[in-house]
Amino acid sequence: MSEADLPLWATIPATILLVAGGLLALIGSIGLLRLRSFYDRMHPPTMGTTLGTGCVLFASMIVSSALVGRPVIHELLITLFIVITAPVTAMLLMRAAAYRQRRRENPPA
Amino acid sequence: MEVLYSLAIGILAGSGVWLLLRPRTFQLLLGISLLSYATNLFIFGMGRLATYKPPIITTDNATDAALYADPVPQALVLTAIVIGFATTALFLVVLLALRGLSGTDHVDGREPGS
Amino acid sequence: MNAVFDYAAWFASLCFVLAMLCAVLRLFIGPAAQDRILALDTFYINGMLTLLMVGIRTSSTVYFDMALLIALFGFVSSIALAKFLLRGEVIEP
Amino acid sequence: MTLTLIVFLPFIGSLCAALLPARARNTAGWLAGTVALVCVALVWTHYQDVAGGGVVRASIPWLPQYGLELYFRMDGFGWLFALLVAFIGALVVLYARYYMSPEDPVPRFFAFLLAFMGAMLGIVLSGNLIQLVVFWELTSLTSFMLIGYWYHLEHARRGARMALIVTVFGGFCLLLGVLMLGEIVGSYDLDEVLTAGDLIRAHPWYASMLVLVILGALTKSAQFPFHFWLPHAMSAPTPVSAYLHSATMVKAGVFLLARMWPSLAGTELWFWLICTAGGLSLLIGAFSATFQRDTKGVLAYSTISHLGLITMLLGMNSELGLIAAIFHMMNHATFKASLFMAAGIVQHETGTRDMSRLSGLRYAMPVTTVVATVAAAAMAGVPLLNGFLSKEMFFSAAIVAGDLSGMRFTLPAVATLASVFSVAYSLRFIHQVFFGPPATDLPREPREPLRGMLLPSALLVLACLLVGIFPSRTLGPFLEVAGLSILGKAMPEYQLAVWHGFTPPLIMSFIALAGGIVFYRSLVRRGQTMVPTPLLSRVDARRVYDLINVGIVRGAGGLDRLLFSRRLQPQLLLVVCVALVAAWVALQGGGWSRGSVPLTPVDPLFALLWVAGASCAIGAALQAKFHRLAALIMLGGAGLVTCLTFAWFSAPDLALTQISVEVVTIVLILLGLRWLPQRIAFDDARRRTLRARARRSRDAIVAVAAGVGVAGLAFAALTRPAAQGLAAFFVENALAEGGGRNIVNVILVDFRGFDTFGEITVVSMVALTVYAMLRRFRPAPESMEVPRAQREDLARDRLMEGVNELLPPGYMKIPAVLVRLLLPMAALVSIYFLLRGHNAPGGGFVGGLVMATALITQYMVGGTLWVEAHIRIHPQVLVSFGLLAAAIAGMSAWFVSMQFLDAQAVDLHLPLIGDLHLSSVLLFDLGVYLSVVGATVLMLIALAHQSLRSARKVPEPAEQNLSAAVASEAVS
Amino acid sequence: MNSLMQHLPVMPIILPLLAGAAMLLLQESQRSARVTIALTSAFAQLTAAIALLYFTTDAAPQVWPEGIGVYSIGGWAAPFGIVLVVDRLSALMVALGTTVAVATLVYSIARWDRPGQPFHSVFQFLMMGVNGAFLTGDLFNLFVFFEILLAASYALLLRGVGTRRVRRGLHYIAVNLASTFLFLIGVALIYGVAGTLNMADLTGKVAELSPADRSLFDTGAAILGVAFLVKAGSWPLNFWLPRAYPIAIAPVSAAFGIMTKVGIYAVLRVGTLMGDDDVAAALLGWILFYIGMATLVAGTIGMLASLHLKRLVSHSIIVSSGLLLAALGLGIEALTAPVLFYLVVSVLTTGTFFMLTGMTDRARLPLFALREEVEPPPAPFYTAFGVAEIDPYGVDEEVGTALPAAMAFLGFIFVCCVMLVAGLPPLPGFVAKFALLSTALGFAEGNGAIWGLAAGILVSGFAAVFATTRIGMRLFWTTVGRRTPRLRILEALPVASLVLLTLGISAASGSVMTYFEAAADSLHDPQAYIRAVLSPQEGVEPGGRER
Amino acid sequence: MTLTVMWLVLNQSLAPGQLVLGAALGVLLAYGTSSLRPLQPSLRNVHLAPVLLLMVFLDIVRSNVSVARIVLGLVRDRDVRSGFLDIPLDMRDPHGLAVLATIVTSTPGTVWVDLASDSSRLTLHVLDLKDEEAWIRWIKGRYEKTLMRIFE
Ligand code: NA
Ligand code: NA
Repeated sequence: MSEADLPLWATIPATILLVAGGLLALIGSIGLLRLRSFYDRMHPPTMGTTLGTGCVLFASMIVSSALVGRPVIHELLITLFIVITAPVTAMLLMRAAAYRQRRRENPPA
Repeated sequence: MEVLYSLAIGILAGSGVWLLLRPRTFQLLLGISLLSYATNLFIFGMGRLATYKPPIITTDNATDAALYADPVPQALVLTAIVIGFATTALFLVVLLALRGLSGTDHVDGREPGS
Repeated sequence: MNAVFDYAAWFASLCFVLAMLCAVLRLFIGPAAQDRILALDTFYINGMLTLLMVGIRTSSTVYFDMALLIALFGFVSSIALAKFLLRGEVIEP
Repeated sequence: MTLTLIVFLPFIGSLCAALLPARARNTAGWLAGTVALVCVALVWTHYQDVAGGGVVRASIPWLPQYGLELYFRMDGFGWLFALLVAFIGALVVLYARYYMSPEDPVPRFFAFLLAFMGAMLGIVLSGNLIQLVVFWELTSLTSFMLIGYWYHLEHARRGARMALIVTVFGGFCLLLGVLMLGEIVGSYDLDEVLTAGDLIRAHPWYASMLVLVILGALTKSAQFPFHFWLPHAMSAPTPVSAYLHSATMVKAGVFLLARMWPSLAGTELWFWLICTAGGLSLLIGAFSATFQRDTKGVLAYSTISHLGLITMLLGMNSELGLIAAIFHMMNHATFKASLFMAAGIVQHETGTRDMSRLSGLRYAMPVTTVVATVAAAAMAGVPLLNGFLSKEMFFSAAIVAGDLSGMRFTLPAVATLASVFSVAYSLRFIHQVFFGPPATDLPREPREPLRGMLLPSALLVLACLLVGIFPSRTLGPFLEVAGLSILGKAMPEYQLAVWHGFTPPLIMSFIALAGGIVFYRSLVRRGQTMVPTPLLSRVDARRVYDLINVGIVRGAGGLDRLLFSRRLQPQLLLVVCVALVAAWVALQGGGWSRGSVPLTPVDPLFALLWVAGASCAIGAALQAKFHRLAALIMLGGAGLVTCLTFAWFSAPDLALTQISVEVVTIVLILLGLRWLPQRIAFDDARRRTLRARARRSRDAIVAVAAGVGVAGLAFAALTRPAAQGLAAFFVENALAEGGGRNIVNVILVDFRGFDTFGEITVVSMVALTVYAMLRRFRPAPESMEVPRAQREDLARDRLMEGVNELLPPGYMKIPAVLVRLLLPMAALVSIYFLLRGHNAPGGGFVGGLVMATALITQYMVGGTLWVEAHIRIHPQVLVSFGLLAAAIAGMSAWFVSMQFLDAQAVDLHLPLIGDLHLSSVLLFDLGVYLSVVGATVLMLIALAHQSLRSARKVPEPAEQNLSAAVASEAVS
Repeated sequence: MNSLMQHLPVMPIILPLLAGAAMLLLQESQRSARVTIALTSAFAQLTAAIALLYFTTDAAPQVWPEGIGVYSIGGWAAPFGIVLVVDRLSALMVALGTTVAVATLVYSIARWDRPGQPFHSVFQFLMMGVNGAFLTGDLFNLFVFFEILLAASYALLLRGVGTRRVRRGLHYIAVNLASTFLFLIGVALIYGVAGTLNMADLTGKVAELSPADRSLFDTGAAILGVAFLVKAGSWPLNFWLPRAYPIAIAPVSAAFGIMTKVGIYAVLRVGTLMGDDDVAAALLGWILFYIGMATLVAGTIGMLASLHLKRLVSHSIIVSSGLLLAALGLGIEALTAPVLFYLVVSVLTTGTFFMLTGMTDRARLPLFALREEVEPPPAPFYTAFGVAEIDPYGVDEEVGTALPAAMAFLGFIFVCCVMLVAGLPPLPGFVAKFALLSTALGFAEGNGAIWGLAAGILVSGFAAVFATTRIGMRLFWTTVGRRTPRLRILEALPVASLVLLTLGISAASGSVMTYFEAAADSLHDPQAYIRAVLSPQEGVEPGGRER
Repeated sequence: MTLTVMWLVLNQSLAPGQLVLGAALGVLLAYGTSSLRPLQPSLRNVHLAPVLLLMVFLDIVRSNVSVARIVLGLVRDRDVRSGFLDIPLDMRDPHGLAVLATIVTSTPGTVWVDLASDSSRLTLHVLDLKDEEAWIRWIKGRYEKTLMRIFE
């Protein structure tokens, strides 16, 4: 590993961001596991998807930029893609859940 | 790590073979997929396990083979993945056609005992 | 100080892997199909994060591409599955 | 040279005859007759060459490495037989010309007849044992064709097949025997084999070889227990019976025995085997002949009997026997052929062969009656006819052989008894057909036949008489020559005279004549001339043959079902098990042992990762039957873990490919699941039976064994030091020679580009197959209608609704906005992967999958109709361009005379923009990209189009109902 | 066009690819263009194959040293790059494959290629797969070509509809997928132990292995072998074969005949290059022998049980596979030449036979005609010619029925096919079996296996006669309800040509066998092959490409 | 334009060759995919976007904390009441709505459930639905207004 030359200004925020990101994702997944109804479970994983990913990507940008010596920003693309795609999944899943619940409650004759 | 890796292959292969011997076409389809994971990992393993050594030359004169994972099995696996994908697709369509024609999802196109 | 960073990176990776395990558990528990899809989606995101962590820990850029691909296409299987649940088929006429 | 001509001329004639039109009976007849006569003449010209014990030879190399050549060899014996074959052939052609109906397509008949003649001449003139077998089999085949000539008759078909089966069986035995003989002697050359008698008889293989050769001879000569085919062969046209089944082909067996006599005879085994078979045939044939109702049946059994006589003579191990055998072969050929012709005349003129209907023909057919009576008398062994002479010789040989073998009484008794029957059936044949009151209910009015038909028969009868009266002046010299050529030394003492005193043979002859008459009279008196053969009609070799036949078919059917299961699971189980066993056997050399490389420490993260992965795999395995969606999702989980593993162990390209394939596969399977009606989990009683449980445990054991096996092999390999493989070369040359930094990609598109080439061909072809199959796809009826969800939740009224809308209505509106926004970005990413693949992870394949997936998501949000109203994709064209691009990239090397796929590069220096590196490698990768996009889109969209198709179909039943309703209204 | 000559070895692979890909661009209605391209490509391949065959003979020693041509794809020398190797055996197989392919292609143009699917493209890809499998000198590349020919075979098999076809197609695909996995695992293990994929290079690498490593290597080879055996159609891995082949259309079945031989070829090629370990070779030999005998017996039984011609021919393919494997398993080098002879003949035979079935299919009788063959004959049959039966001759008119010319032609071809399958003289089936037996008997002293093989050969031949006459008589000798098929020149021509070719082979057995002997010699002296592959090529630097 | 920038970011290069290639690809792909994107956004008041971004970021952080508290059980279960929430909307522009959807989805604690077919009503699922009015205010006041200014 070549972090030997990672400067301090990068190390401290990156460390904090990584720990935060990891915790967020983990808590999100724990939420997925713990919460009782499906609708409730929809929420926590978003923590990992947005802020958790954001933290890691930001950490990655800091570390890469520090190593390369110029700003590295292509991680932003990942953020962009996730932001664009996440709602699609969420909407369809919610609607599917709602439909299935409706069907379970009023079974067709 | 080697033990773990082998175990992983073994579990994938075992599950795959179990499904391969099942009577329902969909089970077979999944079995084929699992087996192709196992096979791909197996081929890949033949280059031995190397962490953090992707076979991509970063510095021009770093041409010592020890710096990189064996690229050959990787190339083989790539071909195998692609071919596996193609045959899975074909198998799926044949499975659907059989279901449509025979009215059952049994691999023999008829329910046992009927 | 780098050691601290390494530990942090390792810790983050551990978190993501554990998160994946949680997702797998949910995948097994279900109970409904939508739960499983949600679990798979979470699984994918955490897998992507794990990959990013590998990239950070090795300071290699090659893992970025994989993460990019998962970010771009992880959702495709999820929406396909969701659409299958919702409409009974993935691509409507 | 003429020898070769003698054999090949009939074949050439046969070919010509076959090409004649069906009506050309005269041409065909003349052709066949000419060929036969030319053969007679050609054979005759060689008399001087063989008369002094000389041998004429001609050979053409065929497969000289294996001692097989076309070696024609004519000695006295061969000459005599060749003359017989050609001469009787000529007579039969003449006879057949008149016998066959004018409507009959005779060219085919003559073609087969000539082919047979050629084959028979080939046998008698063979100087190489393998060549002999070649012609031997050819006679079987031509005989099959001739017996089945009237193939519209059921019994003709049966008879033909029976004869073929039996004689081919014998032929194969003979082949093996001859091969062994050749191996013993060291050559298939008849000259060498005939001089190696002592070596052969002393060889340990002698007994088995002898049995095989004898099997060949006995089947051909219709000897017990293979005699049954001959009576069935009587369905053949009578000229065929006269020629093949009395005069020539059936003689091939005894010819062979006589031919091999110097090298095989002279042992106890020979004596017992041949005499037993011959004696039994002699008795059974004669006895059965006495009770036949069919005229040709009588003659057929009589032939069996007479051939038995010859066989017995050959088996006696005495030179006298041999001479007598040769003599009787000739005699039998003349009188039996003439009798068959007579029987044929009778059938031709009266329309039946049934002796219970025939009677008193002497009034209508006086000449025929004379001819037939003389011939029958020869058959019965009446003095002054040739049959008498050879029978005398038989009796004396039997007495001698009986003395030598310690069967002093048995052999002569058997001979006499058979002769009694022989007299009886000859008498019966003549008496019942030609004498007695004239028959009244015959199908046709009997009259004397045309002269051309009578002539051959009469000529043969004349020969009987001449030989019978002047034996030493007619057949004597020829017999001498033939015997000499076999024995290779002076002939034994034998007397070819009508009278040589009151000897035991003469007494036996008279006993036979008198006994025969008495026996027939008693039969007539008891009205038993028209009964099934006593004793033998119950136990019949024919019946055994039929039972064996049916047994073979049925047994094979049963075994076939056992050996070739129609079910898939046993087959797959066997494949897995055989592989396991093969691996197990090979591992016995210590392969399973752990290698010397120390293990790398376990990373707990990786372990945790695989806890997830393994649970997904096992979960998928358990859920696949009833919870397909759950299993599919778990499969996706296992796939992702596999992808992460690739990434973990430094294979970014693999990880990329794996994840793209993963996504596409899931979409594909989901598209398919639409047409796979759900399985409802229910408590199936079958699942709980002991048998089902046993099956599942067996499968589980096999699965575990396979898992353990693969894992063990992986572990064994992983712990061994890596071989000094190819990696070093690739690492060194990737950048320098291949021009890329991504070694894997350089391997894929350059070092081993040929693999990639094949791989895209496979993908393209599969896509085409999928597309073609889906065009005719008929989905499961349960899945035909619009899914329930769509009916209940936002049903769409009309199919084409919304095609012109900017956004889909309802819940899909916002997702559509987002996903369509993603499309250009995804396209950009796909090109990014394509272009940089040579230096970083990526490449045409991943790029192509990305592009295809992006397109598919558009279908998902917009629907098939909407997308296709806005853009036309021609996946087949993409596939084609892709393959062609790859091929052209490969061939570009040819223009600078290098090898296929040799990379070509052009570096352009453009102002401002900088270096532009265009290489054939890029074109190749572009080919991969295009074909992958095309193939993937083709498959996915072909599947997606199914619901469009069935949605279009759905209104149909409604319309039908409507029209039905209209129709019913109209009726009421 | 000297440079085209230089690229001759790759032509049998690249030509079909180009043709197949180009045809995809054509509209469905442009049939004549498609046919033209397909035929041009096929005949060009045949020409190339014959040229290759010629270059490997002693007649053209100046072209390639020792008659072995090596073509390095991409200019990368073995063992690093993929090389195509043209030795006598591979040239022979390519020539054989293209011959059958050309014949079946012409045949299929008559009417079989009609239903619009990309028949001609796929057929070209099939040829590409077959030729590639024969030519490649690389183990993994062999896998790729196997997959190409399998994918093509799936496509061709699944043409048309019907539950039966789809069901059997599914079985076929499933079994071949299983064998694909085995293939991959075997190749991977071989690479993992020996570190190379080039077949010639393997020989040297294997010799340096420690016993434990060697055993692991052998395991890979054994697993690979099982995959080959599946392809070769050996019992008990061949249940798919008699079910899959008959459902394909006739020309496709005919073209499939070569596919099992690809498996045999692989066994032969890989086996001779790796068989330097005597113990392993002996063990392998015995296993092969017993599997071959089992296959032979099973195929013979299947043949006897067949009620349909296509199924019978399929079983005859199994028989020939069994015979070949058993003969190879004996490990007698002198047997190799006859084995090759037999292989060639059996491919031509089954090809012709399958094509014939396509032409007689429409003449087939309804099923009731079958029953008589299975049921024991009715009682009166036993007393034929006895008193109990009414005169059998009073009823039938003894005037022959003229065979229509079409039927006569088909009948003639049928008889030829029977003679070829059964090994009846004078067709080359007999020559092959004779040469096999004659050679084998030379080693029979104290070797029971030889007797087993000899019995197997003869019994299977006899069974062929037994079974084919049963079916053939029903086809050609029944007058009730028969419709005379229309003979199309495009169907008759290739069939007749193949029969003539077999006749030619029979007539020229001596010189043909000389070539096979040379092929066998070079097969058993792998050093020449290895020398040719691993020595520097013209225009190719040993370490890399010429720049 | 966006695509060109994306290309440069992807390749992490500002080399002239990449600029030209990126521009070319940008034009080509935009043109090539335009038929599948019949609806193009029209942007106004782009300067508001950074403000919006900042607001979103802060909201995301805040709601992350609150959801984390709920998941970890720091809030007593009976205090958590999740449920559906209908919000009347004035915005009609699909792109504006799409951005709103991304904001709602990216914020833990709220999920987009449904949009009435005339876009007049939005249904959300909210994890902590103590104060319905506050949520409606949050959406309408904070985001809808800004988005309408950008997109309509
Ligand atoms: Na009578
Ligand atoms: Na959210």
